[in-house]
Amino acid sequence: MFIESLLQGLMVTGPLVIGAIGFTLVFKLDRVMNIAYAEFMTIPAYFLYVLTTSGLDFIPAFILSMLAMGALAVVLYWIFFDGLIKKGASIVTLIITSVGLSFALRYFFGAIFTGAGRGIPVSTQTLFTIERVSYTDLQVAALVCTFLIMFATHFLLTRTKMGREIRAVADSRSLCAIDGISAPRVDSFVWLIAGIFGGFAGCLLATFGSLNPNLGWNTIIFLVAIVVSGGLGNVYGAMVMGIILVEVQTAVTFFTSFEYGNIVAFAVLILTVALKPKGILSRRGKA
Amino acid sequence: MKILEVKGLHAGYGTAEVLHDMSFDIKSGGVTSILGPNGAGKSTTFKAIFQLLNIYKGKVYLFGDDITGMATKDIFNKYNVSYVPQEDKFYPNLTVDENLETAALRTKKTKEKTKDTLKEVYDLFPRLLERKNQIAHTLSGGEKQMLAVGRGLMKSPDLLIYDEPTGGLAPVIVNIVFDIMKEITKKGTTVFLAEEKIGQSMKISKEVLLVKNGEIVFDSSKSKQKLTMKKVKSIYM
Amino acid sequence: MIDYIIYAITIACVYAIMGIMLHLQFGLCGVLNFGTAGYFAIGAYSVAILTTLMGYPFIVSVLVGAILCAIVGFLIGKPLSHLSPDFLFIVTLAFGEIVRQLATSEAWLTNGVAGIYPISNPLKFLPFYDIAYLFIVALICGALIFYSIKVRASPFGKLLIGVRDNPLISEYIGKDVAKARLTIFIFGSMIIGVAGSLYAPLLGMVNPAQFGPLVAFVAFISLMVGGKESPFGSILGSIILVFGIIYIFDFLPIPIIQDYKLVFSSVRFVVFGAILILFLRFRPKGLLKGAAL
Amino acid sequence: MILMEGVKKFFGGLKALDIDRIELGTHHVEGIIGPNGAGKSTLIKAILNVDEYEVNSGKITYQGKNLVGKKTWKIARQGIVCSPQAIQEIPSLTVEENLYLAVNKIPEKLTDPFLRTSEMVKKESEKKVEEVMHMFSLDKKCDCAGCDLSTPEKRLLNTARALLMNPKILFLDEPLAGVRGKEREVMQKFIKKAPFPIVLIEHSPDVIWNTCDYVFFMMAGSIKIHGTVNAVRKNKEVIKQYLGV
Repeated sequence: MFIESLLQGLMVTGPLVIGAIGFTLVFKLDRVMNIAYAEFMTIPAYFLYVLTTSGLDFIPAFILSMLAMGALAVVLYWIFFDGLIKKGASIVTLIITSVGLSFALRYFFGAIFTGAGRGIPVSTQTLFTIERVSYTDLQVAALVCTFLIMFATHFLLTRTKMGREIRAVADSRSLCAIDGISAPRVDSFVWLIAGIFGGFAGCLLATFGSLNPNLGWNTIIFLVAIVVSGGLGNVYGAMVMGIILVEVQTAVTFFTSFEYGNIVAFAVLILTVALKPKGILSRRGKA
Repeated sequence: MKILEVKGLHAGYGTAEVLHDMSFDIKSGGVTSILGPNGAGKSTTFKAIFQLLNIYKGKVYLFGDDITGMATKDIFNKYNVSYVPQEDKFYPNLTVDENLETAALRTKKTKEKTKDTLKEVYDLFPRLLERKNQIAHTLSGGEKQMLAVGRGLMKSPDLLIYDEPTGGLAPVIVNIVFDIMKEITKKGTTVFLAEEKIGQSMKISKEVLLVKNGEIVFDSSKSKQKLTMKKVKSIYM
Repeated sequence: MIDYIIYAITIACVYAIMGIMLHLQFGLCGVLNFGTAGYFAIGAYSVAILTTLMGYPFIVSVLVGAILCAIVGFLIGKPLSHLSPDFLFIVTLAFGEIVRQLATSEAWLTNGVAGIYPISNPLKFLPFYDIAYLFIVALICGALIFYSIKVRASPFGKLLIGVRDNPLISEYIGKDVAKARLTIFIFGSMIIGVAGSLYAPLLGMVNPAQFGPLVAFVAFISLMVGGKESPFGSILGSIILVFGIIYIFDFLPIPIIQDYKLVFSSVRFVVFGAILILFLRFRPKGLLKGAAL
Repeated sequence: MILMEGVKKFFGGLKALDIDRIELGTHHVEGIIGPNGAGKSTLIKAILNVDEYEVNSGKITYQGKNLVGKKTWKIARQGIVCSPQAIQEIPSLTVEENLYLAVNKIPEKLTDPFLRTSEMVKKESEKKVEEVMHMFSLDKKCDCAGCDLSTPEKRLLNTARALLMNPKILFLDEPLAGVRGKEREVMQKFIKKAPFPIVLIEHSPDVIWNTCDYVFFMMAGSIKIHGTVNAVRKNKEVIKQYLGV
């Protein structure tokens, strides 16, 4: 029963790991701790809601929502962050800007979709049942996609020209100018990916649970705990810690109640920051 | 032909002027060295050429074009020039292979030609080939310098500007690096380097500039006297 | 009507106390504390639990709340006092959320979502108790304003500015940066806890929903708009926000949209967010620059 | 004064410092020279135990008292003062406030604002601060915010502030970089006249040969050669390394 719960936990909250990767990519590139990333998960979920309730099939609606969020993320970057970063704004200014953006976006959607939580209309079928825990086709698909996206990210970063440029820009913007790499293009691309990843996480979380304007905000602390304990800016750390924390949360929820999951995340966060600010998996002397 | 010309350049960081009225030019072919001890203003000169800091007065011409005020990125995209800075010589979290390929990313060369250049670089530094897939910041000091040289060569540039190619290297490797610099010029690349090792650099250089406190104190192309070590000592010691 | 105005001014004073602490913490010392809602909740729940449920005198529960907040402030601040402000931000933000979730989940202590009520005014035995209560709150608020003006003019204030602007050089000239940060963080946490304790009897009840992220957000934006480096900044900021924006949205009749009040209660925060971003971009020090003190 | 024995410092796998045994502060002005990346600034930061510069092994003592593992601000309060290489002013305080901040020992206590005002503190040390301001010709700028100073003025402020700390030994990391003309003279005059030992990192050979009494030559993290200025100046090894013959 417990093992089955762990598996199901990975299916239901696993997509959050993809969100953590998106958050990490942005931090890696621009050193922005983007709190508005919470809304990068909520907004596409509303896109999905609007598209599915107006009759579109789930899968095309899902893909459209993700892409729309990607495009929106790029626009938001250019309007709100690019100027500040170029001006050499401090970390604090960037963070507070992202908080302002987060609240503005959240209440904007709160104003349009007033009222209680909504459900995403989707029909699922139970694929198989083990020990009274049943698994739907959507859950299995989500898990498969989560791992596929993780591999795709690895492939993107290590095997493609764009991935190399992303890592190059993250390492040294001045050297990129010398090599003639266009940093704005890389910036746009990374925010696009971050938006799409946020969309993936947000849409699935809304589908498995319910949709309300606080969807993203309620998960952002868990997300930040993953990202910080994985070593800020370390994509693989985020992947590993993401899976570990998702499982820990599932286990804690299994034995106690749901609220304690977040409390465990907070404990991990504060312990990481206090003891190993470079991330739990970091080794000494390695960046 | 004048490849690079600097006229009456005043430049510095913020409001602190570091270079005072610098003028010199680099002619095509051979090695030109800008020499002087640490802190004389060599790196600052290079940064000023590539518009990486504040220029208060003066002009920079590259291949005859005025590039004063041009964006750094555009200079490198437009002209076949390589620059190896003193800090940030390579990307610390990319592998050796990736570092080299990134250096040739924006050239007009074909893929095959880039591959040939890559092979040439590996022939020059077999150690780099051994460590092809190693992350750059884990290399040893000498290997890092080899990687930086390699990156400078990847574009097969007409002009290679190199800030301290031998900094932090063991004496044996220093000689090899200087030999390589000479070797490069045989293929038609003009090399302009900054060095602290005045004596050794003089031996491989066609022309020599000496800087002290942000001013050029000796220019071999304009001076009738020959530069001797004695004179260098009288200037700096 | 008079009752309502007194009530509103008292609440404004409570928020002003929080604002002054943020001014000291963030405006002067650069300590970015986004967990104000958490301390606020601890203070308020102390009063609710100790006074309403257990029957201790009000003043005792205020003190207990303050001490609790100081301890929590120490536990959070200690490991963070040498790290960059983004870590402190993240941890305090998470802390604020966690307190709210604990208030929900630990129903044996806090009565969960339903909350604890009634919390009666400790001065109820007096004839004009609400005015007397306002007087006390305003007195505390005034004392803190006085203190923060004193701080700004004292060497200690210069020390805090030094820590904010350039922690490394402050160490080089023999100042204990970590201790300065921790001191101001604990002090701020404690007083924000007191503000929470004073807040509870005004509302007459506490429940987790009152201590959402909006508490910290609104406090922060009044600070940024009013001027983070001036002790009067957050007060000016909250006046502008409360009377300039909330009032307009609540009383502006736009009959075209049904439920416009519901919609506009959200829209107001969209405007708040936009104001915050615009101020950070174009007037990062806020309206009162605070240099003249 | 400051004795370093067997000090080693690594960054990742790279050796940044490797010092057998040296004593600093035994002469009036001591210079540290060496090529880029030799570890000159690292040496000072290691003595002051700045954040990531804590040494991996070895002993550092000041008049017999251990310094390893002590907090930077505690070391500074003992009179081991450094004027760092990067220009470091507190931008939103005026020149005067910048200086008073250094001269006063302000306890990090909340009660402090009640006990003392800036005016009271000013009286205590007015003479000293004005003297120093005059010496560095900063008196005209005394109400100017730190961020509005020019780079050379900031360097002067940097050094003035260090002087006000009552140093027993003063480390100056490139105090003359970008400083010319009158300001340069002021600074050089100060270095020559200071009543305490100064350790100077400087690139310009003229300054080293003219102001220092004793010179340490560093390479690759260790002190290769040290001796009186004339001995080092004529040392063949130094000439070889310095000019790369």
